[in-house]
Amino acid sequence: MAEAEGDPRDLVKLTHDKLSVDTVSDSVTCPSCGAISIFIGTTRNSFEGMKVVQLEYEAYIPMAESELRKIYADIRARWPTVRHICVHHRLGVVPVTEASVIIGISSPHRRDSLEAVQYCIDTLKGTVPIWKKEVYEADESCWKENKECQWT
Amino acid sequence: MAEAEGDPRDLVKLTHDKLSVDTVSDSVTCPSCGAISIFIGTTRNSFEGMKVVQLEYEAYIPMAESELRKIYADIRARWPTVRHICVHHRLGVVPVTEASVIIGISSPHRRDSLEAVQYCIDTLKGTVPIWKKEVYEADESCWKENKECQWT
Amino acid sequence: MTTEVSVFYFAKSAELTGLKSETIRVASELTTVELWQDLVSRHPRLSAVRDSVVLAVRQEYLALGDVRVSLRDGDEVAVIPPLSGG
Amino acid sequence: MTTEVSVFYFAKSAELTGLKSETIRVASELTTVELWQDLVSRHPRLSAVRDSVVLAVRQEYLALGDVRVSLRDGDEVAVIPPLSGG
Repeated sequence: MAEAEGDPRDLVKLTHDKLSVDTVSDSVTCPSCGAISIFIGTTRNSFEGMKVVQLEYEAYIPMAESELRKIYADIRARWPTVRHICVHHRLGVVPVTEASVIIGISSPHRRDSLEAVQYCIDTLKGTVPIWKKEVYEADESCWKENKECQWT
Repeated sequence: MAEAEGDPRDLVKLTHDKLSVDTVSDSVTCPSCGAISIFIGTTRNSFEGMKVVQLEYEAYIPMAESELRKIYADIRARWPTVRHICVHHRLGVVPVTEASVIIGISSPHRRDSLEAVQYCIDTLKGTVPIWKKEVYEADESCWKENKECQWT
Repeated sequence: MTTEVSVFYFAKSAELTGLKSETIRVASELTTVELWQDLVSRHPRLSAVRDSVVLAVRQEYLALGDVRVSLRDGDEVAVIPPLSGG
Repeated sequence: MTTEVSVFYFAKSAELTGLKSETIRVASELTTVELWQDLVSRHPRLSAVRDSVVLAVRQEYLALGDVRVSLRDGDEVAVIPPLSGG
Protein backbone atom coordinates (compact mmCIF):
# COMPACT_ATOMS: atom_id res chain seq x y z
CA MET A 1 0.00 0.00 0.00
CA ALA A 2 2.62 2.53 1.05
CA GLU A 3 4.59 1.86 -2.12
CA ALA A 4 1.57 2.25 -4.34
CA GLU A 5 1.02 5.69 -2.76
CA GLY A 6 4.60 6.83 -3.20
CA ASP A 7 7.01 7.94 -0.54
CA PRO A 8 6.18 9.86 2.61
CA ARG A 9 6.41 13.58 1.93
CA ASP A 10 8.59 15.96 3.97
CA LEU A 11 7.34 19.41 2.96
CA VAL A 12 8.80 22.77 3.98
CA LYS A 13 7.89 26.24 2.78
CA LEU A 14 9.15 29.60 4.07
CA THR A 15 7.25 32.30 2.27
CA HIS A 16 6.27 35.95 2.32
CA ASP A 17 2.81 34.99 1.02
CA LYS A 18 -0.29 34.56 3.15
CA LEU A 19 -0.59 30.97 4.40
CA SER A 20 -3.49 28.65 3.56
CA VAL A 21 -4.78 25.94 5.90
CA ASP A 22 -6.46 24.15 2.98
CA THR A 23 -3.16 24.01 1.09
CA VAL A 24 -1.33 22.45 4.05
CA SER A 25 -4.21 20.05 4.71
CA ASP A 26 -4.37 18.96 1.06
CA SER A 27 -0.60 18.46 0.91
CA VAL A 28 -0.66 15.85 3.70
CA THR A 29 -3.87 14.05 2.71
CA CYS A 30 -3.41 10.40 1.73
CA PRO A 31 -5.79 7.48 1.14
CA SER A 32 -4.29 5.26 3.85
CA CYS A 33 -4.56 7.89 6.59
CA GLY A 34 -7.61 8.44 8.78
CA ALA A 35 -6.21 11.44 10.63
CA ILE A 36 -4.72 14.83 9.85
CA SER A 37 -3.68 17.04 12.75
CA ILE A 38 -2.98 20.71 12.17
CA PHE A 39 -1.54 23.46 14.32
CA ILE A 40 -1.87 27.11 13.32
CA GLY A 41 0.12 29.82 15.08
CA THR A 42 -1.52 33.22 14.67
CA THR A 43 -0.59 36.78 15.52
CA ARG A 44 -2.04 37.96 18.83
CA ASN A 45 -3.27 41.51 19.34
CA SER A 46 -1.55 42.17 22.65
CA PHE A 47 1.51 41.39 24.75
CA GLU A 48 1.56 42.27 28.44
CA GLY A 49 -1.05 44.92 27.90
CA MET A 50 0.61 46.56 24.89
CA LYS A 51 -1.35 46.57 21.68
CA VAL A 52 0.44 44.63 18.93
CA VAL A 53 -0.09 46.11 15.48
CA GLN A 54 1.79 43.48 13.51
CA LEU A 55 4.61 40.97 13.63
CA GLU A 56 7.62 40.75 11.39
CA TYR A 57 9.43 37.46 10.87
CA GLU A 58 12.88 36.78 9.46
CA ALA A 59 14.71 33.49 9.00
CA TYR A 60 18.12 32.05 8.30
CA ILE A 61 16.38 30.27 5.46
CA PRO A 62 18.68 27.39 4.46
CA MET A 63 19.44 26.52 8.10
CA ALA A 64 15.76 26.81 9.05
CA GLU A 65 14.97 24.28 6.35
CA SER A 66 17.70 21.91 7.50
CA GLU A 67 16.63 22.22 11.16
CA LEU A 68 13.03 21.47 10.15
CA ARG A 69 14.22 18.35 8.32
CA LYS A 70 16.01 17.24 11.50
CA ILE A 71 12.69 17.59 13.34
CA TYR A 72 10.98 15.54 10.63
CA ALA A 73 13.59 12.79 11.06
CA ASP A 74 12.97 12.81 14.83
CA ILE A 75 9.21 12.58 14.25
CA ARG A 76 9.61 9.62 11.88
CA ALA A 77 11.82 7.85 14.44
CA ARG A 78 9.35 8.43 17.29
CA TRP A 79 6.08 7.96 15.37
CA PRO A 80 6.91 5.55 12.54
CA THR A 81 3.34 5.47 11.23
CA VAL A 82 3.36 9.21 10.47
CA ARG A 83 2.84 9.58 6.73
CA HIS A 84 3.23 13.18 5.47
CA ILE A 85 4.64 16.22 7.29
CA CYS A 86 4.27 19.82 6.13
CA VAL A 87 5.38 23.09 7.72
CA HIS A 88 4.61 26.46 6.14
CA HIS A 89 6.14 29.43 7.95
CA ARG A 90 5.45 32.99 6.90
CA LEU A 91 8.19 35.66 6.72
CA GLY A 92 8.00 39.44 6.68
CA VAL A 93 4.97 41.29 7.98
CA VAL A 94 2.11 39.23 9.44
CA PRO A 95 -1.00 41.23 10.42
CA VAL A 96 -2.96 40.41 13.58
CA THR A 97 -5.10 37.20 13.34
CA GLU A 98 -3.20 35.89 10.30
CA ALA A 99 -1.18 32.68 10.49
CA SER A 100 2.59 32.81 11.03
CA VAL A 101 3.00 29.03 10.95
CA ILE A 102 0.87 26.06 9.88
CA ILE A 103 1.93 22.49 10.63
CA GLY A 104 0.08 19.52 9.10
CA ILE A 105 0.79 15.85 9.81
CA SER A 106 -1.13 12.78 8.62
CA SER A 107 -1.20 9.28 10.09
CA PRO A 108 -3.41 6.19 9.84
CA HIS A 109 -4.62 6.67 13.44
CA ARG A 110 -5.07 9.97 15.19
CA ARG A 111 -2.88 9.57 18.29
CA ASP A 112 0.32 9.65 16.24
CA SER A 113 -0.39 12.80 14.26
CA LEU A 114 -1.80 14.61 17.31
CA GLU A 115 1.32 13.87 19.34
CA ALA A 116 3.65 14.56 16.43
CA VAL A 117 2.12 17.97 15.71
CA GLN A 118 2.62 19.00 19.33
CA TYR A 119 6.23 17.77 19.25
CA CYS A 120 6.81 19.60 15.98
CA ILE A 121 5.69 23.03 17.19
CA ASP A 122 7.44 22.64 20.56
CA THR A 123 10.72 21.67 18.87
CA LEU A 124 10.41 24.22 16.07
CA LYS A 125 10.26 26.99 18.63
CA GLY A 126 13.43 25.73 20.29
CA THR A 127 15.63 24.90 17.29
CA VAL A 128 14.61 26.54 14.01
CA PRO A 129 16.42 29.85 13.31
CA ILE A 130 13.46 32.18 12.81
CA TRP A 131 12.92 35.47 14.63
CA LYS A 132 9.85 37.53 15.37
CA LYS A 133 9.69 41.23 16.09
CA GLU A 134 6.51 42.53 17.67
CA VAL A 135 5.56 46.02 16.55
CA TYR A 136 3.43 47.97 19.03
CA GLU A 137 1.36 51.10 18.77
CA ALA A 138 3.56 54.24 18.93
CA ASP A 139 6.26 52.64 16.73
CA GLU A 140 7.88 50.65 19.52
CA SER A 141 9.06 47.15 18.78
CA CYS A 142 10.66 44.17 20.49
CA TRP A 143 12.47 41.03 19.33
CA LYS A 144 10.80 38.12 21.05
CA GLU A 145 12.39 35.06 22.69
CA ASN A 146 10.78 31.63 22.75
CA LYS A 147 10.91 30.00 26.17
CA GLU A 148 11.78 26.78 24.27
CA CYS A 149 15.08 28.34 23.15
CA GLN A 150 17.76 26.47 25.13
CA TRP A 151 20.56 29.00 25.35
CA THR A 152 18.92 31.98 27.07
CA MET B 1 -10.50 42.35 25.92
CA ALA B 2 -12.74 39.26 25.89
CA GLU B 3 -15.85 41.40 26.10
CA ALA B 4 -14.75 43.66 23.30
CA GLU B 5 -14.42 40.57 21.12
CA GLY B 6 -17.82 39.18 21.99
CA ASP B 7 -18.66 35.86 23.59
CA PRO B 8 -16.82 32.60 23.06
CA ARG B 9 -18.39 30.71 20.16
CA ASP B 10 -19.70 27.13 20.44
CA LEU B 11 -20.20 26.09 16.82
CA VAL B 12 -21.75 22.84 15.57
CA LYS B 13 -22.65 21.82 12.04
CA LEU B 14 -23.87 18.44 10.81
CA THR B 15 -24.09 18.60 7.05
CA HIS B 16 -24.30 16.55 3.87
CA ASP B 17 -21.97 19.05 2.15
CA LYS B 18 -18.24 18.61 1.71
CA LEU B 19 -16.32 20.02 4.70
CA SER B 20 -13.80 22.89 4.49
CA VAL B 21 -10.77 23.22 6.76
CA ASP B 22 -10.51 26.93 5.95
CA THR B 23 -14.12 27.49 7.03
CA VAL B 24 -13.55 25.79 10.39
CA SER B 25 -10.25 27.59 10.88
CA ASP B 26 -11.78 30.99 10.06
CA SER B 27 -14.72 30.38 12.39
CA VAL B 28 -12.45 29.96 15.44
CA THR B 29 -9.93 32.70 14.62
CA CYS B 30 -9.80 35.55 17.12
CA PRO B 31 -7.41 38.45 17.75
CA SER B 32 -6.53 37.44 21.31
CA CYS B 33 -5.59 33.87 20.38
CA GLY B 34 -2.13 32.77 19.26
CA ALA B 35 -3.09 29.16 18.59
CA ILE B 36 -5.62 27.21 16.59
CA SER B 37 -5.51 23.43 16.73
CA ILE B 38 -7.40 21.38 14.20
CA PHE B 39 -8.16 17.69 13.85
CA ILE B 40 -9.44 16.26 10.57
CA GLY B 41 -10.84 12.73 10.39
CA THR B 42 -10.69 11.35 6.86
CA THR B 43 -11.96 8.25 5.13
CA ARG B 44 -9.33 5.50 4.85
CA ASN B 45 -9.09 3.26 1.82
CA SER B 46 -8.87 -0.06 3.64
CA PHE B 47 -9.97 -1.96 6.73
CA GLU B 48 -8.24 -5.21 7.67
CA GLY B 49 -7.18 -5.74 4.08
CA MET B 50 -10.59 -5.02 2.52
CA LYS B 51 -10.76 -2.13 0.10
CA VAL B 52 -13.12 0.60 1.33
CA VAL B 53 -14.98 2.35 -1.47
CA GLN B 54 -16.79 4.91 0.65
CA LEU B 55 -18.28 5.61 4.05
CA GLU B 56 -21.84 6.55 4.90
CA TYR B 57 -22.65 8.48 8.07
CA GLU B 58 -25.97 8.97 9.81
CA ALA B 59 -26.73 10.85 13.01
CA TYR B 60 -29.45 11.33 15.59
CA ILE B 61 -29.07 14.98 14.77
CA PRO B 62 -30.64 16.89 17.71
CA MET B 63 -29.06 14.56 20.27
CA ALA B 64 -25.69 14.69 18.47
CA GLU B 65 -25.82 18.47 18.77
CA SER B 66 -26.70 18.33 22.46
CA GLU B 67 -23.96 15.76 23.20
CA LEU B 68 -21.43 17.96 21.38
CA ARG B 69 -22.49 20.91 23.53
CA LYS B 70 -21.92 18.78 26.64
CA ILE B 71 -18.38 18.13 25.38
CA TYR B 72 -17.90 21.86 24.80
CA ALA B 73 -18.99 22.55 28.41
CA ASP B 74 -16.46 19.93 29.63
CA ILE B 75 -13.72 21.56 27.55
CA ARG B 76 -14.50 25.00 28.94
CA ALA B 77 -14.40 23.63 32.49
CA ARG B 78 -11.04 21.86 31.94
CA TRP B 79 -9.34 24.46 29.73
CA PRO B 80 -10.86 27.82 30.74
CA THR B 81 -8.70 29.80 28.33
CA VAL B 82 -10.18 28.03 25.30
CA ARG B 83 -11.87 30.67 23.18
CA HIS B 84 -13.86 29.26 20.23
CA ILE B 85 -14.84 25.65 19.52
CA CYS B 86 -16.17 24.36 16.19
CA VAL B 87 -17.10 20.84 15.07
CA HIS B 88 -18.28 20.12 11.54
CA HIS B 89 -19.36 16.51 10.93
CA ARG B 90 -20.35 15.27 7.53
CA LEU B 91 -23.36 12.99 6.96
CA GLY B 92 -24.31 10.71 4.08
CA VAL B 93 -21.70 9.44 1.63
CA VAL B 94 -18.07 10.45 2.23
CA PRO B 95 -15.62 9.34 -0.50
CA VAL B 96 -12.12 8.08 0.38
CA THR B 97 -9.66 10.85 1.47
CA GLU B 98 -12.45 13.36 2.17
CA ALA B 99 -13.06 14.66 5.69
CA SER B 100 -15.80 13.14 7.84
CA VAL B 101 -15.12 15.45 10.79
CA ILE B 102 -13.18 18.66 11.37
CA ILE B 103 -12.62 20.04 14.88
CA GLY B 104 -11.16 23.51 15.41
CA ILE B 105 -10.32 25.09 18.77
CA SER B 106 -8.58 28.40 19.49
CA SER B 107 -6.76 29.52 22.64
CA PRO B 108 -4.27 32.24 23.62
CA HIS B 109 -1.51 29.63 24.11
CA ARG B 110 -1.12 26.42 22.19
CA ARG B 111 -1.08 23.80 24.95
CA ASP B 112 -4.75 24.36 25.76
CA SER B 113 -6.13 24.05 22.24
CA LEU B 114 -3.87 21.09 21.44
CA GLU B 115 -5.07 19.19 24.50
CA ALA B 116 -8.68 20.25 24.03
CA VAL B 117 -8.79 19.09 20.41
CA GLN B 118 -7.52 15.66 21.44
CA TYR B 119 -10.09 15.48 24.25
CA CYS B 120 -12.83 16.58 21.86
CA ILE B 121 -12.24 13.88 19.24
CA ASP B 122 -11.72 11.15 21.89
CA THR B 123 -14.97 12.09 23.64
CA LEU B 124 -16.94 12.66 20.44
CA LYS B 125 -16.21 9.08 19.40
CA GLY B 126 -17.49 7.79 22.74
CA THR B 127 -20.62 9.88 23.27
CA VAL B 128 -22.03 11.55 20.13
CA PRO B 129 -24.78 9.52 18.40
CA ILE B 130 -23.34 9.24 14.89
CA TRP B 131 -22.85 6.01 12.96
CA LYS B 132 -20.57 5.03 10.11
CA LYS B 133 -21.10 2.22 7.60
CA GLU B 134 -18.06 1.14 5.60
CA VAL B 135 -18.89 0.06 2.08
CA TYR B 136 -16.40 -2.38 0.55
CA GLU B 137 -15.76 -3.58 -2.96
CA ALA B 138 -18.29 -6.26 -4.01
CA ASP B 139 -21.17 -4.41 -2.31
CA GLU B 140 -20.41 -5.65 1.19
CA SER B 141 -20.78 -3.24 4.08
CA CYS B 142 -20.32 -3.10 7.82
CA TRP B 143 -21.50 -0.78 10.61
CA LYS B 144 -18.43 0.23 12.56
CA GLU B 145 -17.97 0.50 16.34
CA ASN B 146 -15.69 3.04 18.01
CA LYS B 147 -13.52 1.51 20.68
CA GLU B 148 -14.33 4.65 22.73
CA CYS B 149 -18.00 3.60 22.90
CA GLN B 150 -18.54 2.57 26.52
CA TRP B 151 -21.37 0.06 26.30
CA THR B 152 -19.97 -2.60 23.94
CA MET C 1 -51.68 4.49 31.76
CA THR C 2 -50.24 4.50 28.29
CA THR C 3 -48.62 7.25 26.29
CA GLU C 4 -47.72 7.92 22.66
CA VAL C 5 -44.01 8.30 21.89
CA SER C 6 -41.81 8.56 18.79
CA VAL C 7 -39.22 5.83 18.39
CA PHE C 8 -36.12 6.36 16.23
CA TYR C 9 -33.97 3.53 14.91
CA PHE C 10 -30.38 4.06 13.73
CA ALA C 11 -27.68 2.12 11.91
CA LYS C 12 -28.04 -1.66 12.39
CA SER C 13 -31.29 -1.30 14.35
CA ALA C 14 -32.87 0.59 11.44
CA GLU C 15 -31.81 -2.20 9.08
CA LEU C 16 -33.33 -4.83 11.39
CA THR C 17 -36.69 -3.05 11.80
CA GLY C 18 -36.81 -1.70 8.28
CA LEU C 19 -37.85 1.60 9.86
CA LYS C 20 -36.21 4.94 10.56
CA SER C 21 -38.94 5.91 13.03
CA GLU C 22 -42.45 5.08 14.18
CA THR C 23 -45.02 6.33 16.65
CA ILE C 24 -46.13 3.77 19.23
CA ARG C 25 -48.31 3.59 22.36
CA VAL C 26 -46.56 2.15 25.43
CA ALA C 27 -46.94 2.06 29.20
CA SER C 28 -46.01 5.45 30.61
CA GLU C 29 -44.20 4.00 33.64
CA LEU C 30 -41.78 1.18 32.94
CA THR C 31 -38.15 0.12 33.03
CA THR C 32 -35.79 0.44 30.09
CA VAL C 33 -35.65 -3.32 29.70
CA GLU C 34 -39.47 -3.46 29.58
CA LEU C 35 -39.45 -0.72 26.95
CA TRP C 36 -36.89 -2.71 24.98
CA GLN C 37 -39.04 -5.87 25.25
CA ASP C 38 -41.99 -3.88 23.90
CA LEU C 39 -39.90 -2.85 20.88
CA VAL C 40 -38.66 -6.43 20.33
CA SER C 41 -42.25 -7.70 20.43
CA ARG C 42 -42.98 -5.39 17.50
CA HIS C 43 -39.70 -6.15 15.68
CA PRO C 44 -38.41 -9.61 16.70
CA ARG C 45 -35.22 -9.22 14.63
CA LEU C 46 -34.11 -6.47 17.06
CA SER C 47 -33.23 -9.20 19.59
CA ALA C 48 -30.03 -9.79 17.59
CA VAL C 49 -28.56 -6.54 18.94
CA ARG C 50 -29.80 -6.86 22.56
CA ASP C 51 -26.28 -6.90 23.97
CA SER C 52 -24.88 -4.01 21.96
CA VAL C 53 -27.48 -1.25 22.25
CA VAL C 54 -28.61 1.34 24.75
CA LEU C 55 -31.70 3.52 24.60
CA ALA C 56 -32.02 7.26 24.58
CA VAL C 57 -35.13 8.81 26.18
CA ARG C 58 -35.64 12.53 25.62
CA GLN C 59 -32.11 12.49 24.10
CA GLU C 60 -30.42 11.14 27.21
CA TYR C 61 -28.68 7.74 27.23
CA LEU C 62 -30.16 4.99 29.40
CA ALA C 63 -28.74 1.48 29.74
CA LEU C 64 -31.07 -1.51 29.27
CA GLY C 65 -31.95 -2.84 32.72
CA ASP C 66 -33.94 -2.12 35.81
CA VAL C 67 -33.86 1.62 35.09
CA ARG C 68 -37.25 3.31 35.60
CA VAL C 69 -38.54 5.84 33.06
CA SER C 70 -41.66 8.00 32.95
CA LEU C 71 -42.84 8.68 29.43
CA ARG C 72 -45.06 11.57 28.37
CA ASP C 73 -46.92 12.16 25.12
CA GLY C 74 -44.57 13.17 22.33
CA ASP C 75 -41.37 11.98 24.02
CA GLU C 76 -38.53 10.76 21.84
CA VAL C 77 -37.15 7.28 22.36
CA ALA C 78 -34.19 6.04 20.31
CA VAL C 79 -32.39 2.74 19.85
CA ILE C 80 -28.68 3.50 19.93
CA PRO C 81 -26.27 0.90 18.44
CA PRO C 82 -22.53 1.22 19.13
CA LEU C 83 -21.35 4.67 18.09
CA SER C 84 -18.96 5.11 15.19
CA GLY C 85 -18.84 8.83 14.46
CA GLY C 86 -15.71 10.86 13.98
CA MET D 1 46.46 30.75 8.11
CA THR D 2 43.41 32.85 7.42
CA THR D 3 40.30 32.15 5.43
CA GLU D 4 37.43 34.11 3.91
CA VAL D 5 33.95 33.41 5.30
CA SER D 6 30.47 34.88 5.01
CA VAL D 7 28.93 36.16 8.23
CA PHE D 8 25.17 36.55 8.61
CA TYR D 9 23.49 38.68 11.28
CA PHE D 10 19.89 38.21 12.32
CA ALA D 11 17.29 40.00 14.44
CA LYS D 12 18.86 42.11 17.21
CA SER D 13 22.40 41.35 16.01
CA ALA D 14 21.58 42.74 12.56
CA GLU D 15 20.23 45.91 14.18
CA LEU D 16 23.42 46.29 16.26
CA THR D 17 25.81 45.82 13.33
CA GLY D 18 23.62 47.57 10.80
CA LEU D 19 24.40 44.65 8.49
CA LYS D 20 22.56 41.59 7.22
CA SER D 21 25.79 39.96 6.07
CA GLU D 22 29.44 40.61 5.26
CA THR D 23 32.47 38.75 4.01
CA ILE D 24 35.45 38.76 6.36
CA ARG D 25 38.90 37.19 6.61
CA VAL D 26 39.58 35.38 9.91
CA ALA D 27 41.93 32.79 11.35
CA SER D 28 41.03 29.38 9.96
CA GLU D 29 41.65 27.56 13.26
CA LEU D 30 40.13 29.15 16.33
CA THR D 31 37.56 28.74 19.10
CA THR D 32 34.01 30.03 18.91
CA VAL D 33 34.74 32.61 21.59
CA GLU D 34 37.74 33.85 19.55
CA LEU D 35 35.54 34.05 16.48
CA TRP D 36 32.99 36.04 18.50
CA GLN D 37 35.72 38.40 19.75
CA ASP D 38 36.79 38.97 16.14
CA LEU D 39 33.21 39.95 15.26
CA VAL D 40 32.92 42.24 18.31
CA SER D 41 36.19 43.97 17.34
CA ARG D 42 34.54 44.86 14.02
CA HIS D 43 31.17 45.75 15.59
CA PRO D 44 31.65 46.80 19.24
CA ARG D 45 27.89 47.19 19.82
CA LEU D 46 27.54 43.39 19.41
CA SER D 47 28.96 42.99 22.92
CA ALA D 48 25.53 43.93 24.26
CA VAL D 49 24.18 40.50 23.23
CA ARG D 50 27.19 38.40 24.31
CA ASP D 51 25.17 36.41 26.82
CA SER D 52 22.17 35.70 24.64
CA VAL D 53 23.62 34.51 21.33
CA VAL D 54 25.15 31.37 19.89
CA LEU D 55 26.93 30.98 16.56
CA ALA D 56 26.14 28.73 13.64
CA VAL D 57 29.04 27.49 11.51
CA ARG D 58 28.14 25.73 8.29
CA GLN D 59 24.52 25.87 9.55
CA GLU D 60 25.21 23.95 12.77
CA TYR D 61 24.78 25.57 16.20
CA LEU D 62 27.90 26.14 18.32
CA ALA D 63 27.94 27.67 21.79
CA LEU D 64 30.35 30.52 22.52
CA GLY D 65 33.26 29.06 24.45
CA ASP D 66 36.33 26.92 24.17
CA VAL D 67 34.84 25.09 21.17
CA ARG D 68 37.37 24.61 18.32
CA VAL D 69 36.31 25.27 14.72
CA SER D 70 38.14 24.88 11.43
CA LEU D 71 36.98 27.35 8.81
CA ARG D 72 37.39 26.94 5.07
CA ASP D 73 36.95 29.47 2.30
CA GLY D 74 33.32 30.22 1.63
CA ASP D 75 32.00 28.81 4.93
CA GLU D 76 28.88 30.36 6.44
CA VAL D 77 29.03 31.78 9.95
CA ALA D 78 25.91 33.21 11.59
CA VAL D 79 25.13 35.11 14.78
CA ILE D 80 22.01 33.56 16.26
CA PRO D 81 20.02 35.60 18.82
CA PRO D 82 17.32 33.85 20.91
CA LEU D 83 14.86 32.13 18.58
CA SER D 84 11.28 33.31 18.30
CA GLY D 85 9.76 31.48 15.35
CA GLY D 86 6.43 29.67 15.32
